[in-house]
Amino acid sequence: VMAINDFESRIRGGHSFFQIRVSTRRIEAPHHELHLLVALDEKSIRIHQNRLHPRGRVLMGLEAMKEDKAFIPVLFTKLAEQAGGKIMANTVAAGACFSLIGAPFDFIENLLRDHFDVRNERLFKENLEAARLGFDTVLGKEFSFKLSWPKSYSPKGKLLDGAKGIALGALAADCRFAAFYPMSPATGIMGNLVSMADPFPVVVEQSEDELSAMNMIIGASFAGVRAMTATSGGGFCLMTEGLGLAAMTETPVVVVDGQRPGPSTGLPTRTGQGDLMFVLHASHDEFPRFVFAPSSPDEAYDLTVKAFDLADKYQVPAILLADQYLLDSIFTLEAPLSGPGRIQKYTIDDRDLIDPLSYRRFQVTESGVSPRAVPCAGKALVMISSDEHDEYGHISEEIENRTAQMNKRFIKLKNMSKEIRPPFAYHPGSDLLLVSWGSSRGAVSEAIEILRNQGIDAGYVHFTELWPFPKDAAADLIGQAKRFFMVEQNVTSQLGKLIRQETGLMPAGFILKYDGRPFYPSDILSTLHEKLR
Amino acid sequence: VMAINDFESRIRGGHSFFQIRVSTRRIEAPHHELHLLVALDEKSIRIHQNRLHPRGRVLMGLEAMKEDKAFIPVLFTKLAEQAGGKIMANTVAAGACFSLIGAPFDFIENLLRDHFDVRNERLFKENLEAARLGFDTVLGKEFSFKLSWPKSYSPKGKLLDGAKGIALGALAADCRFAAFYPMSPATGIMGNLVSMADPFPVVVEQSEDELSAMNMIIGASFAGVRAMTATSGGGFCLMTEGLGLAAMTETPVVVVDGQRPGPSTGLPTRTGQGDLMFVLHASHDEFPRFVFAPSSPDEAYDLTVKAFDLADKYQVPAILLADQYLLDSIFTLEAPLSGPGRIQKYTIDDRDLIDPLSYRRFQVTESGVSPRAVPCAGKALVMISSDEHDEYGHISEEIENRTAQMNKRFIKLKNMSKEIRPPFAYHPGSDLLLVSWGSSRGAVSEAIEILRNQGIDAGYVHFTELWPFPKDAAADLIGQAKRFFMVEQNVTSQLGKLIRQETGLMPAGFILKYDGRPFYPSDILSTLHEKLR
Amino acid sequence: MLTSSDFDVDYETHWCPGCGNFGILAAMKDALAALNIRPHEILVISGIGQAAKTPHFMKCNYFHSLHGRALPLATGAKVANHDLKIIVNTGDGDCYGEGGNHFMHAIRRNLDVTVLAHNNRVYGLTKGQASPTSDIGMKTKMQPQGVLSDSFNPISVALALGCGFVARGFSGDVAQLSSLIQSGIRHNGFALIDILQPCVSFNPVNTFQWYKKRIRPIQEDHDVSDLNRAFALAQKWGDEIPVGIFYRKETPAFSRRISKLADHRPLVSRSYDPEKVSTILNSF
Amino acid sequence: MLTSSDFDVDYETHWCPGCGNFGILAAMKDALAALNIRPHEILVISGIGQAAKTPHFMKCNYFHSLHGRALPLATGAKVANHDLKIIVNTGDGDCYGEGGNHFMHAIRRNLDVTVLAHNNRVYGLTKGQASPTSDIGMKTKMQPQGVLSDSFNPISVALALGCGFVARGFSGDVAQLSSLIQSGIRHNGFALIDILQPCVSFNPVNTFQWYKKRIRPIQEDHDVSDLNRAFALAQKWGDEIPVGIFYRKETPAFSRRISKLADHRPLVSRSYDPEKVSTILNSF
Ligand SMILES: Cc1ncc(C[n+]2csc(CCOP(=O)(O)OP(=O)(O)O)c2C)c(N)n1
Ligand SMILES: Cc1ncc(C[n+]2csc(CCOP(=O)(O)OP(=O)(O)O)c2C)c(N)n1
Ligand code: SF4
Ligand code: SF4
Ligand SMILES: [Mg+2]
Ligand SMILES: [Mg+2]
Repeated sequence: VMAINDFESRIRGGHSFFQIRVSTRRIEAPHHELHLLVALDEKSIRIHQNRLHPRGRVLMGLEAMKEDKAFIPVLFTKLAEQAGGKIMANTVAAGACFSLIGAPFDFIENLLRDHFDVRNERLFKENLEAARLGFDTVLGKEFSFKLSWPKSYSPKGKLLDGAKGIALGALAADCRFAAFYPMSPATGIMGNLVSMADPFPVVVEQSEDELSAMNMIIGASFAGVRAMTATSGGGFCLMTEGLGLAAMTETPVVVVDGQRPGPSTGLPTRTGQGDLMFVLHASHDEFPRFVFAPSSPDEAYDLTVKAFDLADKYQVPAILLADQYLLDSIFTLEAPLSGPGRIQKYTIDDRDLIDPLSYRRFQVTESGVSPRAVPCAGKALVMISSDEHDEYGHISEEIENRTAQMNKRFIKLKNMSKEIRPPFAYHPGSDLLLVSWGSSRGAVSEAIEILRNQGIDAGYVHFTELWPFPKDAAADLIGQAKRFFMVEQNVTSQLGKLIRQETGLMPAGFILKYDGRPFYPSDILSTLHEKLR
Repeated sequence: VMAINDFESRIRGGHSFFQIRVSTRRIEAPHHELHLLVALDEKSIRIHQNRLHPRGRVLMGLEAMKEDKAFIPVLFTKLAEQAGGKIMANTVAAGACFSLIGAPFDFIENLLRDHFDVRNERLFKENLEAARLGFDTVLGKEFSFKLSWPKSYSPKGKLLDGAKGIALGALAADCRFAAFYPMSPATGIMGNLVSMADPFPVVVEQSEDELSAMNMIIGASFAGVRAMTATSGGGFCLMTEGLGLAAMTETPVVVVDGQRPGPSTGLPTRTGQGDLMFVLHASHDEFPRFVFAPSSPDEAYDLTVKAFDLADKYQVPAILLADQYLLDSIFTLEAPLSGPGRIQKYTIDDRDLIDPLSYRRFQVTESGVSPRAVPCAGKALVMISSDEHDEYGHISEEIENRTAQMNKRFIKLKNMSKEIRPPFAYHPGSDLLLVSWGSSRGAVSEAIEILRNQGIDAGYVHFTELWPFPKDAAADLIGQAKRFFMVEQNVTSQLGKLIRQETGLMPAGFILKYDGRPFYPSDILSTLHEKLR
Repeated sequence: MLTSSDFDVDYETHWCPGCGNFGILAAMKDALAALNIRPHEILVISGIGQAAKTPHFMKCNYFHSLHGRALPLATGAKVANHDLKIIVNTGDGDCYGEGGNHFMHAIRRNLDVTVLAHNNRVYGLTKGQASPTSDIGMKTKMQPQGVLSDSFNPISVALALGCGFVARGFSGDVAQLSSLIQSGIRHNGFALIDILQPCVSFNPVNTFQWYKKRIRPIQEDHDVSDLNRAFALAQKWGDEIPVGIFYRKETPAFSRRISKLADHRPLVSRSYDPEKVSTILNSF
Repeated sequence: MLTSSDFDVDYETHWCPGCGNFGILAAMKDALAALNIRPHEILVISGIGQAAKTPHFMKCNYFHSLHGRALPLATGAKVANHDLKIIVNTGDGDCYGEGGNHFMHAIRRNLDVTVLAHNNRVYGLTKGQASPTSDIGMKTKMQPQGVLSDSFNPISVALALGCGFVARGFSGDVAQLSSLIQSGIRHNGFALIDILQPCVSFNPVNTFQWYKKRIRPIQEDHDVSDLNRAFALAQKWGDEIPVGIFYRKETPAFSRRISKLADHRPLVSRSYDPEKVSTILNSF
């Protein structure tokens, strides 16, 4: 099961749709051809009709409509009002959909239970009623794509979206402080964290702006707890100065950039992959960082745990590059998530020091990582400056010291690189290779499956751990293919540039999409066919 | 003549020195070997003594010192106090230096006249006195490197530093509004602008922070005047969100990033080239921009004029990437600066429109540039949104519109690329090529001259117009050399990466320096010799 | 004579039915019509948020900019052309949260704009997080334990900054709001009108009825020139909420303070003088 | 017994001889010694500027951070470890200019820190531009026509924001300043001490003598619990400048408002519970 949310940046009204794909195979991408379309207004039909399968059906909200081979009228709004409020029209629609595809009502009840806050029983009840009304209206209607539901209605895996995956990862990684300023599509991460925070020693603080959020987490991390923030590109802009502070003061932080199309405000509720180069180079001058772009909610969980660990281990910023599609789309989880069991302690205290009184926070070491004490935990004074500093943390303008500290920070890259997993590769030695990153993996892998079924020798290489760039693995894997095409949701093929910069390899072509919608396998295939013509 | 300022980030005290090179040839770089050292304290001597030429001399400020072959005691502080205040010790020293190298006192007087505000006659007088005292103390002392001064004491060209070059460029380009928040080394640009602003219709406003400065100039430009801001990396971080706004709303702006070493606060009063990749990719998602990195004060003037013109012509942001060395160092100007004569008008008004009432600010055109009207100048309503918008400027989430507007913005790159001059090339087909950018040109060209005099087949390619990247010219020029070395003031060779990304060419090695000091030709040569060993 | 409908546009509003923004939009149109300012003579600058979308829904020049940054944009626009009549539509988050620093310093400049702060005491567009003006204790999805910070009092702060026109309006009283907006536009200098506005979707506490019950026009005998009295009045909040003008004082507006602008034609209308450029290029 | 000299360090100060910062540094050391807080028990967080360099010149834990951002850092540090005693050294530009928004919202949170705002009414480190508190009309190299904006009154604004400890000190009176700092540190919640400080290099107007002549201790009968009186007193400026505590009110401090922190051990000392993680991973 997977579902993507596609809504405009307004609260009510506007054209929104919620797309659900259900399959007994594992699926990971939205599909271009629609079997079932829910239309709250005529506009939806106009927009999506040409994607409707010949035997597909449309649940239609207009009063005047008559039922026919395609259309089934369901008075969403009216039924919603009956249940308690117009705003639940979506829930009525969901009920109707599941009814049509043959789901047992219990399944829906479970979904709603999951979705609504336990503290708001009334809201849950009303929505349940709304779903029921929709469900009943459609019950028994004909539909060619009915699914046979297993006796046990609950899906094999659990349902997880990227936002929840990251929030769970943060809790599992012992994140104790999260500061944020609301911004779509990142707010959901913080929403999940807030709603699950209760049993954990974690505080979530809404800040006055992103400058503050970023600096708050640096303060918290400095004082000894793991800390994170989440935002989107515009907010990330405001965090770049703080990112440099974290780097210069070697304070671990985890920052999520939930990409949405820009530039500027752009399309606030839609998806894109336009920020890769920006996050790689964000903040003035240079410093090592980690950049991960998870391709699914469970990987978002894993990489969040990893990001916290590595940020802490190397005392550097770690950036999670997510996007609206990943964060808001619900996927079934194949394997259960498991916690790390224990959290490695990377800080030291007086007991670890021969002479706490001469503690040097920025001691030059072979690995570049200096012993990190936290303030007011002992006699060791922790002294930090954003100015270039000597080993003690005092401002220093000396040439030798500058070079030594810069080298100390950069030498970390050596071990950091070893932490990076190579990109995922599937038939890399093919005639035709697709190269992609982040949330598009599902669409790419489906496209490749289709091509291979058509007898085309195709494969793909998909990147999720992007920096330090897995240069050798990339060169090796991509280098095997006859030619490769970049699949990215941006205009300039940012990963393509990075690959060329790091490996010298040059793509044969580009499959680029930047309309704010996620990739469909069909997008990839049709553009590819065009290019190959 | 050239002089660089090298001072610590403090107001008084600390170790500062002011290095002056004088030559009858045109010189453009500081020199590593010292003929004359001015030391206000013992520390200076310790630091610089090993660079002293055997016949060099040291002007020394310590009371206890006796004159010998090398040392000449000059009681800087005492003499300064005599003239009116300790703070003028530097001026005493300057007077002494010029005296030693045989300059006529008029020359110094002229320099001081240039340097001090006309409104502050007292300050000028006191400094003149201070210089005189220094001058007289040293008059007649022996010095092997005395220069013969022409009858007419004034140097062939005028003296110009990069800060003044940019300020003059702004005035010449009809900049009418500059907003800034003080930050070294960019403040000097604004200081020059303020001091020369009087006769011009230009307003300079100090803002509460850099977010404000950036958005102020967008507001001014939107309302119809040319506008700029200047900052350093940390402030530029805070401007990245606004940079995206300018891009999305197609509002021309000119932004100066005066680089200094980071990350974060770093070395506030020193120099570096660490921000190239950052300014190329700053702000989320993607948009076209210009990036220029002048190599000298007169080129800073020229490129400022060009930046204003092109920003306006293409309705995009133009970034000037300067650095502390360029901004604060005084060079002789060989040819006089000349103004553009007239300013091209790139805005339209009702008279240019067939139907002002249906004006579309974001009309899709072949060149990507839409007719730009200014608000409240006629009946045409100017409607702007940072959200993705339709041609009229209304928020639009439509797929086709999104793609059309994104393409419209990007298609500009085609003509923008044609505006870019190829990099400067000197014997590009050599065995050994140095590749550099920005303010280091002088040091590189001197190093090459030395190599060529040693009979080595060497040349250099120097970039100042960096984006849109002159891909073909770069590939062509650099491609001619047997091998090329990058010369950059950063750790990762950012231009080197860019060249590989854009042309596939890979450097044979790197001459990198990131200690906050400018390149000396000797730095380049010694590192090169090491690499070649 | 202009009427409100001269400002009507086709573009569909994005607001929830029942939202207080409709009242504010109506009052704006009414005020502009009453002042006989035509659509092409007004410039609206807004940030990002539900409030900031306002200019899309009326005929005018506008710049719908960045969250928090409307005031710096207005400052720059005013320097370029000090004849511009600028209204700023901004939300409580936009103006007092993300844009808080600009709010303070634009007041210090006495920037001549009329600021309509649509104060629904919540983040509307991002779906219901606390805003700086949310009541302490108010529960939201992101603040399930209730808001912990003291509520921001825009009136007090504007007074502390020496703002020369400080008023509070209510979106539910269009006529009074229109008259406040008219006074604000006529005021030379920074005019703050903080507008209490119900958000039917995300602020279940401060509803239309809640306000209706509490709102009291500021008494006629209130001396609007007395800063200390105004400050004391601004502390009133709860069962009675004063609405109207708290304080007025005329000091030279931003563009009057800048000698290059005062008594001169707007910068945008001045011409380029190549002579002067040559002079300076030759003079150093 | 601790003395000032227990806080001495070798590291050479960067300040001009005669700078008011020396008085502030002396008062800080004196206050800490008087309160018997040892060097390793104090955390100083500062922004960027001459003021913000202060912690380099005394023995303590410190984080010398970014221009304007000391308060967010302090907020995060306080969440991580609410037992920390935090002093913030900040300049007038740092705190009221670049950091203005954080200043407002840290007060709203009632963050328990003691803020020493070294108010030299100029940008010192960047060599003499106007600051938010510069007198209107003051001439600088960047403001040759004089400052055009109204001077920012930190006392008024802090009061308007409901700050529970609002005081003004003078760097020239170390004893009184030390006692203010002690009161500030003892106060549970946000304590603002705006410290008038001469800058001998860049503020030729507000010199030591200038202040000496004008400074008047706040009268004993001033009722520090009366907000409106405090506001009125804050308007006094000119021939007489009141110095001392304007206003005091205790409301729960930031970390008391957060249920996860109040009456709990600091987050930094709590342990990780893998069981709870498993529970949540299995529960959805
Ligand atoms: C830099 C930045 N941060 C966050 C956002 C996301 N955002 C959009 S509107 C908004 C707040 C809206 O609240 P308010 O200003 O009160 O306006 P309202 O919608 O309530 O009218 C936020 C946080 C953004 N667009 N830009
Ligand atoms: C983001 C950013 N902008 C600008 C600067 C440059 N800067 C350093 S200190 C300073 C102002 C100093 O003034 P103030 O805060 O009053 O401290 P003072 O030096 O007067 O004690 C500025 C603008 C900076 N470091 N960072
Ligand atoms: S969410 Fe609130 S403020 Fe936004 S349109 Fe709806 S009611 Fe109005
Ligand atoms: S410049 Fe001013 S504030 Fe800075 S050290 Fe000197 S006197 Fe003090
Ligand atoms: Mg709001
Ligand atoms: Mg200051």
